[in-house]
Amino acid sequence: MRLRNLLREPAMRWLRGLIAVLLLLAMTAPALAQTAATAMPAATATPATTQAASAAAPVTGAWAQQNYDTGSTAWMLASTALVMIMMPGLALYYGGIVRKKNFLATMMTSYSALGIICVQWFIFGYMLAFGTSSNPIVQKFIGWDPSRIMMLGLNPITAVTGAPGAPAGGQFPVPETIFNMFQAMFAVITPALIAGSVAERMKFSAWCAFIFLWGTIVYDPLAHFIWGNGWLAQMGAVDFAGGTVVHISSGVSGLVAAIMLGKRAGYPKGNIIQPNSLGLTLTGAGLLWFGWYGFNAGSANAANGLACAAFLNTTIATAMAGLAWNFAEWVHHRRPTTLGIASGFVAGLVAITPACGYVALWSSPIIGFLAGVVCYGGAQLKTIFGYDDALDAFGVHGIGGFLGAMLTGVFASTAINTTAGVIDGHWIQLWYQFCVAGDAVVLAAVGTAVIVFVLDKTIGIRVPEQVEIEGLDFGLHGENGWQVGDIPAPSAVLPSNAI
Amino acid sequence: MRLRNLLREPAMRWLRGLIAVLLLLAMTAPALAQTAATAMPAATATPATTQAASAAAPVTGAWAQQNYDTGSTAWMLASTALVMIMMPGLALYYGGIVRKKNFLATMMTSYSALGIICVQWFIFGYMLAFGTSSNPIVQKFIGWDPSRIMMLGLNPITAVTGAPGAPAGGQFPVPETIFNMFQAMFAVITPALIAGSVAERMKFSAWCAFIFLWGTIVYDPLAHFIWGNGWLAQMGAVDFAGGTVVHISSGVSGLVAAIMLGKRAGYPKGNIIQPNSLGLTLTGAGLLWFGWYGFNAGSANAANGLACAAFLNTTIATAMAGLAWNFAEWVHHRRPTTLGIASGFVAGLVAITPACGYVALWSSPIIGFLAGVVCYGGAQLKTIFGYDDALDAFGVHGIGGFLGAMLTGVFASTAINTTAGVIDGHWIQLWYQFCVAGDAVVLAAVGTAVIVFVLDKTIGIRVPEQVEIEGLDFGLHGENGWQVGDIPAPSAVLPSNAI
Amino acid sequence: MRLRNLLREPAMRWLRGLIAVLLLLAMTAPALAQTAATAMPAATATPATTQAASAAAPVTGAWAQQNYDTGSTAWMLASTALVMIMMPGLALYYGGIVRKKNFLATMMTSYSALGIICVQWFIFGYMLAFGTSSNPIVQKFIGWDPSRIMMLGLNPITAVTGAPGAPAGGQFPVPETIFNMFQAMFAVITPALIAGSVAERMKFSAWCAFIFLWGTIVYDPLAHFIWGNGWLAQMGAVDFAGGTVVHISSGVSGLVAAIMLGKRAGYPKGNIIQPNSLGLTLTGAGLLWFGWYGFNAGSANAANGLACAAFLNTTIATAMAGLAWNFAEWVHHRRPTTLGIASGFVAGLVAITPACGYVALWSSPIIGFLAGVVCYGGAQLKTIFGYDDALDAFGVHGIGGFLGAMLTGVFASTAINTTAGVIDGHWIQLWYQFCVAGDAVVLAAVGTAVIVFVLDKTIGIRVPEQVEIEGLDFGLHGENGWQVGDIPAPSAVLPSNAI
Amino acid sequence: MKLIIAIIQPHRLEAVKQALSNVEVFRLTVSDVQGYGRQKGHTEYFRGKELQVNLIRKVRLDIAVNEAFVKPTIDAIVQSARSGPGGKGQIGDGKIFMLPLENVIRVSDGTQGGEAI
Amino acid sequence: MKLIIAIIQPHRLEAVKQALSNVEVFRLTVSDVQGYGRQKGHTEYFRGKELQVNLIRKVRLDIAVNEAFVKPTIDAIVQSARSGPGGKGQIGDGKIFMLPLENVIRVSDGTQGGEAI
Amino acid sequence: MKLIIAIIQPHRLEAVKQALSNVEVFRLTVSDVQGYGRQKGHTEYFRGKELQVNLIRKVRLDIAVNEAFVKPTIDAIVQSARSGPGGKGQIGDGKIFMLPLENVIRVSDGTQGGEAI
Ligand SMILES: Nc1ncnc2c1ncn2[C@@H]1O[C@H](COP(=O)(O)OP(=O)(O)O)[C@@H](O)[C@H]1O
Ligand SMILES: Nc1ncnc2c1ncn2[C@@H]1O[C@H](COP(=O)(O)OP(=O)(O)O)[C@@H](O)[C@H]1O
Ligand SMILES: Nc1ncnc2c1ncn2[C@@H]1O[C@H](COP(=O)(O)OP(=O)(O)O)[C@@H](O)[C@H]1O
Repeated sequence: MRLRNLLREPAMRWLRGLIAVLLLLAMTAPALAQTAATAMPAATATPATTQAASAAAPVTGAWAQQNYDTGSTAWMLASTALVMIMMPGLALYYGGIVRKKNFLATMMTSYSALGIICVQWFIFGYMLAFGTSSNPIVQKFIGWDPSRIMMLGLNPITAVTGAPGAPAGGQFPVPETIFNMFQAMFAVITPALIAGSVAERMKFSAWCAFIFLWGTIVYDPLAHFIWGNGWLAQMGAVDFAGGTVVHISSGVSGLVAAIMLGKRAGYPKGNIIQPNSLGLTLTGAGLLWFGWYGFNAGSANAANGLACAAFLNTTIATAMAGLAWNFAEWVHHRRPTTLGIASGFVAGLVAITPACGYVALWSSPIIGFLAGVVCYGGAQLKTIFGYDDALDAFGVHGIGGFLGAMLTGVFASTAINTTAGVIDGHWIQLWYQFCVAGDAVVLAAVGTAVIVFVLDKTIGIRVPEQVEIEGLDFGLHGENGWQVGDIPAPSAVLPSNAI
Repeated sequence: MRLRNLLREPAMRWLRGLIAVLLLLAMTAPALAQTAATAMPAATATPATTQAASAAAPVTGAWAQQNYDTGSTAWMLASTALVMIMMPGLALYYGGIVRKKNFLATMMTSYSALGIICVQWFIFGYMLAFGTSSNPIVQKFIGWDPSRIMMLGLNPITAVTGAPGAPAGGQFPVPETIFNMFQAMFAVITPALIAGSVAERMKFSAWCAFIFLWGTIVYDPLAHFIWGNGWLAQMGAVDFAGGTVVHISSGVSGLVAAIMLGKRAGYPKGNIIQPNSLGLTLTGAGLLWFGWYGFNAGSANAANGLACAAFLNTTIATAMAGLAWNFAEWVHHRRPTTLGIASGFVAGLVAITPACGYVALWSSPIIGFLAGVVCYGGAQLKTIFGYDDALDAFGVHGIGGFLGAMLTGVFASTAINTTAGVIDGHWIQLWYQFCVAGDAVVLAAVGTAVIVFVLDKTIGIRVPEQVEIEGLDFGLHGENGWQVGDIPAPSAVLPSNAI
Repeated sequence: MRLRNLLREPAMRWLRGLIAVLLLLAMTAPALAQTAATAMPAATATPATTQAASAAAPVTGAWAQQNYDTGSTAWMLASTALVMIMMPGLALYYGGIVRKKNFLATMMTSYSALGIICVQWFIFGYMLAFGTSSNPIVQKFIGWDPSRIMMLGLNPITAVTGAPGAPAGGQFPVPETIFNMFQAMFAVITPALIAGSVAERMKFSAWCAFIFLWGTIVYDPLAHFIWGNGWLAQMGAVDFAGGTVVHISSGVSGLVAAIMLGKRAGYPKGNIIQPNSLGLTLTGAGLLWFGWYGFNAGSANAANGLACAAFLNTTIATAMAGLAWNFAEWVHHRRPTTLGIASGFVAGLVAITPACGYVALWSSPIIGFLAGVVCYGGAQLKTIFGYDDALDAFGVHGIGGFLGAMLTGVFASTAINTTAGVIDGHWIQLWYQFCVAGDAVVLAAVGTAVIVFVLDKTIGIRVPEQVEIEGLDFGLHGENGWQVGDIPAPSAVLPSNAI
Repeated sequence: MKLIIAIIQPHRLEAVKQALSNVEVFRLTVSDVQGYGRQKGHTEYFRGKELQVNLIRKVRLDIAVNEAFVKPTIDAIVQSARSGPGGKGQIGDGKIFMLPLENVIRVSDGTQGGEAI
Repeated sequence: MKLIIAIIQPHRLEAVKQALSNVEVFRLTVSDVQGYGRQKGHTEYFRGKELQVNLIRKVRLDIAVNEAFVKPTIDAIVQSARSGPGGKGQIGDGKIFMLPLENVIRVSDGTQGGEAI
Repeated sequence: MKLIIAIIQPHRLEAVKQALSNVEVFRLTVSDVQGYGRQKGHTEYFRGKELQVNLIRKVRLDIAVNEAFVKPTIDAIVQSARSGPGGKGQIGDGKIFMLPLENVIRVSDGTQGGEAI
């Protein structure tokens, strides 16, 4: 088709915009970079823990400076890779639960988030969330720092970041580039989780536009409030690895989007919920757990005792939550399912996320047990209220995230970190936690409603009925996830030179 | 169903017990924690390698203490995550080999082990294996240290652990919490391996009870004997990463359990051994190899030269064992199979496990070659003796582990570690190795026989015949791993706004 | 069959040779090791960054020496594991694209490369690539250093390696054993990539022989030229993580091999290109991206700022390339496919590979965008020229690698590393880059042509037509990747003691 | 007795089953088939290359009925299997074949003939 | 000549094949089908929600036989396909349909009729 | 009208479809089946153990044709389905069954009989 016509298509607006911004930035980049670098040479560079360098070859200039801790840098590099593998993990986890005809399209929600949000984050998302505004009022609500647009003003060798909000982390700075990437992966997975609520019926173009806008309007400010030293952080609320920023926000947004999209054709009757491959779902859950170690223990931003404590809390709560979900199933219908243990693991991971770097070690199995049982209940809500939260993004992430945020206020202990909770007699912490959770609920709900409304009125959010019936794999992507036929038919003994 | 009736069900006994213990501990936890923490404030804290801390923000109190090495801590964090991914890997590896109808149930054996053993380990398993008993006689056989029950008496910031038995490791302590988690994953995978012998016919409730008891009665003491400074360690026997503790014990237990369970219906006739998805098995083997780097190189407990040497030995032995298995197949029936190379890789990993931190680098391909050929032979034994070791847990892990333990005594070199073997003229090491291997055989065989016998007489160990015929996926979990039908039928060109 | 007859089979020649070499080496190893160790006791040992060791237990002798940085060692251990997981990833990526009947055989190309090349590398490949020849003329072209044959002359505790060609890396040496293993994985994946061009028709014996010879004749010298301080490095050409050594060489070799092998039966007509499981392909692409962090950021050989910058460049270029490929599809045929985003990600990873440790951060989305669009075009070339590059190894790796090598010359910046490119006004760098890329093209093309020609005349390179029709899974390996039938038929409610 | 074989669109299966039970036909056998007929196949994409998929997924129903049920069964299928807007029917909606059936035997008790259907 | 179509339980396939070879019927074609009949479906679970699966997996056998073999074939199937305790037969064990077959042609040599079966 | 059922080798499907369209038979239904006949199964391997796979994959074609097309259809299949060297045909190449067909109904417009085929 003619390129000119194509560029007039409404569905391509976002891509056109993205490319325009990108090219513009690319062209002005060298100039801008120089200015920025001059203007703020050591913006975030905090020299620390310099080891005596007696290297074989003498190195000079910037290269000789080592103002970061190599051990913590090693862990943050590994952690960021671990969080990245959560996207393929999520794709398998979600992809295995939907029907065969929507397998690829569901996986695609995670992969497209990787593409779109990484680029958004690099261009301006990181700045919005973690930039330091010179104006303290602005800083309460959003980050604004031109040197962090496309990282133009960042010296990749000397700029370092200590752990925000982690007391022991400040000792071990890491290069800011890896901190940026670590946080980028958080920004990616959060909207990708929403796909669980809107699965099997959302248009791909609408999905792409949605996550781009949602990341900008909902995620970046929310991350700033708590982790970018915004108003919630200043108040005293804590969220170690994203119970509110990631899970409440995605779960609640999923619920709102699911209601606005409407139910899938045939819901709740029919065999609409027959998973196409639970083996892949289990594998996805395994990859999620694996990657979540980067997510949670990496949130210490250092290879320190806090990271190790977070690791332990994550493991025990997750294991316990899997057992608890299976236990709830046993009580309910006498079949501990494999989807159940996988869902329980995810529920446990969600609930321990805000808590893992704050709560006493002995409380992790309790948090896990509650997460498993409560989220099992959460997954039943849709039957009662009649919305179609297809893969239970709200039931597990929304509810589990809320539970975790509150339990952080209960079990936070100064034996682990600097924040005290109810068990240390610090009751006000519960109120702070309620604020942070409530704030995430409100911001996510309103932001999502606005975005979905706008998209619905412009490019449309739901696939045509024909596509829904025939499957999104073919309808959206012109492909099929599962093939029929074509299995080979070996028929005879082969000649000996065949191999 | 009525909750009261449910709680009377025999199958639920273990869950009830678990919950009771847990709640009890949770309630007494804060009090206990305080006592323990007071009583033994610096139980394992050995201040070491303190780096000069010149962090931006002054940190005080416990947080200013850094008595661990961040580089080694980074590697132990990563290693523990790597060992965790072995469970999803094992699930795919085993799951791909069984028949379609038992796919999920087989995967579930690994996932349930993750849930159950992590919790068992946290509550008392770690204490039994690695606690230091005040009584030196008791210490020879079991760990006993109330401060390590649910980690109640552990200061997560200051308690550190050097590498047990690794000479160079002592330089680089890591927080004890991550050491605990690293060892937890070993405790998980060992019983999960046994599933390979009892696949396609064991009841799920019996499986859950079995691994809980087996972990407590067999694994924890065995780990204590060798790694917890018990009697075998005191004698001089070595096992770097678990050839005896993990592989001999699981392989032999698998053999005993398989014989006690009886053969699968139709064995050895019929197409009972037609793997449902070797592609997943290959992927599982790949994940196992990947995770095994954490298992083996992580067993140095530090990011040191020993870890790197163990990494190299692991790689070369594994690669060679895959080739050797394919070679054996070629000689035997002229078809180098994909299951063969995967099995060979696993055999190589098993055999190099006890050896990797002790043997000379040049010996690793020899160990690998022997592992591949011998374990191929091991997999044929069941045809000769007529037991049904469904997925060859004994043939590969039992025999490969024994081979590796003995070859460690042959190739151990003081160029790598402090233990000398036959190539260094230290013949007695072979005897030590035989002791440790033999001890594992006896303890595993007796322990397993007792547990299986008791379970058989109480809740029963084998699924009803109907379930075995119709498949464990549905029979045990009410699910199906593979779906028929439901592939979409795209029929026409779509409207342009469909995407 | 009789062993004697078997050993006369032509197809077994390579295995016989391998075993012979291995046994020979094994027998002479202890003697050789001693000589080598005496002759060059500290060949590569450069003491650096020794931390004050105040370990609990005093350690003496070699064990007390710590001449490496634990943080960087931790990252290199993790990186090497990450590169290893690329092989299972590649197996899924390629395996999912072929037809059902060739699924396992295609996966097997990656797994067999792991087996064969790891062993080749350990025996002499590492020496050829990274050994330092005493003769400076020889050193320009090949490594030669008997102490590195089977690592016989290497002290695993004290030998360390700084980062070759990475200015900041020299500060942080790591044990040479892990450097060896890191590079081993590069040597494995490069020939494995070639499988994409020759898929669905090459004999397995020919494949095994091919990669063994190709690794020795093409890969090892090429790696030496650039990374082993050979003539290209001396000239000033740079290749951070293998754009030329890995991707141009494998892509071009794939093209040559594909042409020499001929087209698959039925190509280009028929449904020869119907992927059997794009879900697995997506998962493979995810694992590739994940592992590529080890590949690229690990190429800094240290956990330093350069590694972090390479990590960032890798992420952004990859994400952008996935979007760009989808964008090209949208323009071309209005369907952004899932295979498209996966292919785009791989194209971005390929193009950023040589660049990631040299180019300015802001240039990464530009490199990514060009990679996505150009490689999409590259995949169309085969339709125009009529060769059968089955899975586009040339279209993506050959073309993407070339693009990346040239763009490195454009965007290299002294803000990141010591090499300046066109944006810094250093135009000659483009010429250096063209030399290195051109050299890889020539060496790969000639080397591959010679090897394939010889193999064709001896053992034959193509499977019999019957095997091609009935599928390589059964024809080569006696297995089937996909099963028909055997899905369970649960029929009734089960007795309550069934679980 | 007749054996009625119907080839229909997969997504009409539920509707057809419903319609059949309305005329009291409760037993049938379903299988997955691929069709090739007047209806054109569809185009999938592989890295920019078009891939013609001309075998289209259909569902096949085998229904053994006594004479009295033949017409109701066929009518029920014809009406419920149509997929066009307003139930008008369109290309690809399928075919029904009617074959003579000489005998039916129920396995469980050995009953033969019409009452075994 | 007749074409005998039998719908049986998947797990009885081996037994039926055995019984057929006892009466010297060595050729048949097997396919996977899903059945819908007197037998109730089963319940699967999805996060606590019940999921009624009412199409049950069956195996279909197509066997072309000469007249003399019709009765032995049917008898063999009826006896070996029963799954109940003591071979009594139970709901879901299946059906056998007998159709007239007008001709058979062997592809490999073009032989027609009874001897080609 | 006749219903022609042909069981052929999977890899001959394309050739048979081509041959059928040469004799102007454009409509058919394809399904995956497994065969059991004169042809021996094959051996797969599982860790050194031989695994006899005796059900061999085949493709089944169902073609409804008017009388005039019966012979051309059968001839086309017989010739194109042979797989041996030089098209000689070999064991396993398959069978063709011809059944009487009493009626055909097209779903989309309800047309009956010969013209609906
Ligand atoms: N003569 C025939 N023989 C066998 N199957 C047929 C025949 N005609 C149609 N079919 C089957 O019915 C399906 C629908 O056929 P199609 O030609 O699309 O329908 P229609 O002609 O009724 O619009 C085809 O895909 C094919 O499976
Ligand atoms: N009239 C029929 N037409 C087509 N298939 C039938 C018919 N009756 C039974 N079947 C097939 O036979 C299978 C067994 O039927 P079912 O009603 O459970 O057996 P029975 O009535 O012999 O106990 C069904 O699942 C269905 O596939
Ligand atoms: N009498 C029969 N009834 C049903 N199917 C048959 C019969 N004879 C052959 N077949 C089918 O045809 C296929 C080819 O049969 P085979 O005996 O190998 O062929 P041939 O005898 O023509 O060489 C078999 O696999 C089977 O599916």
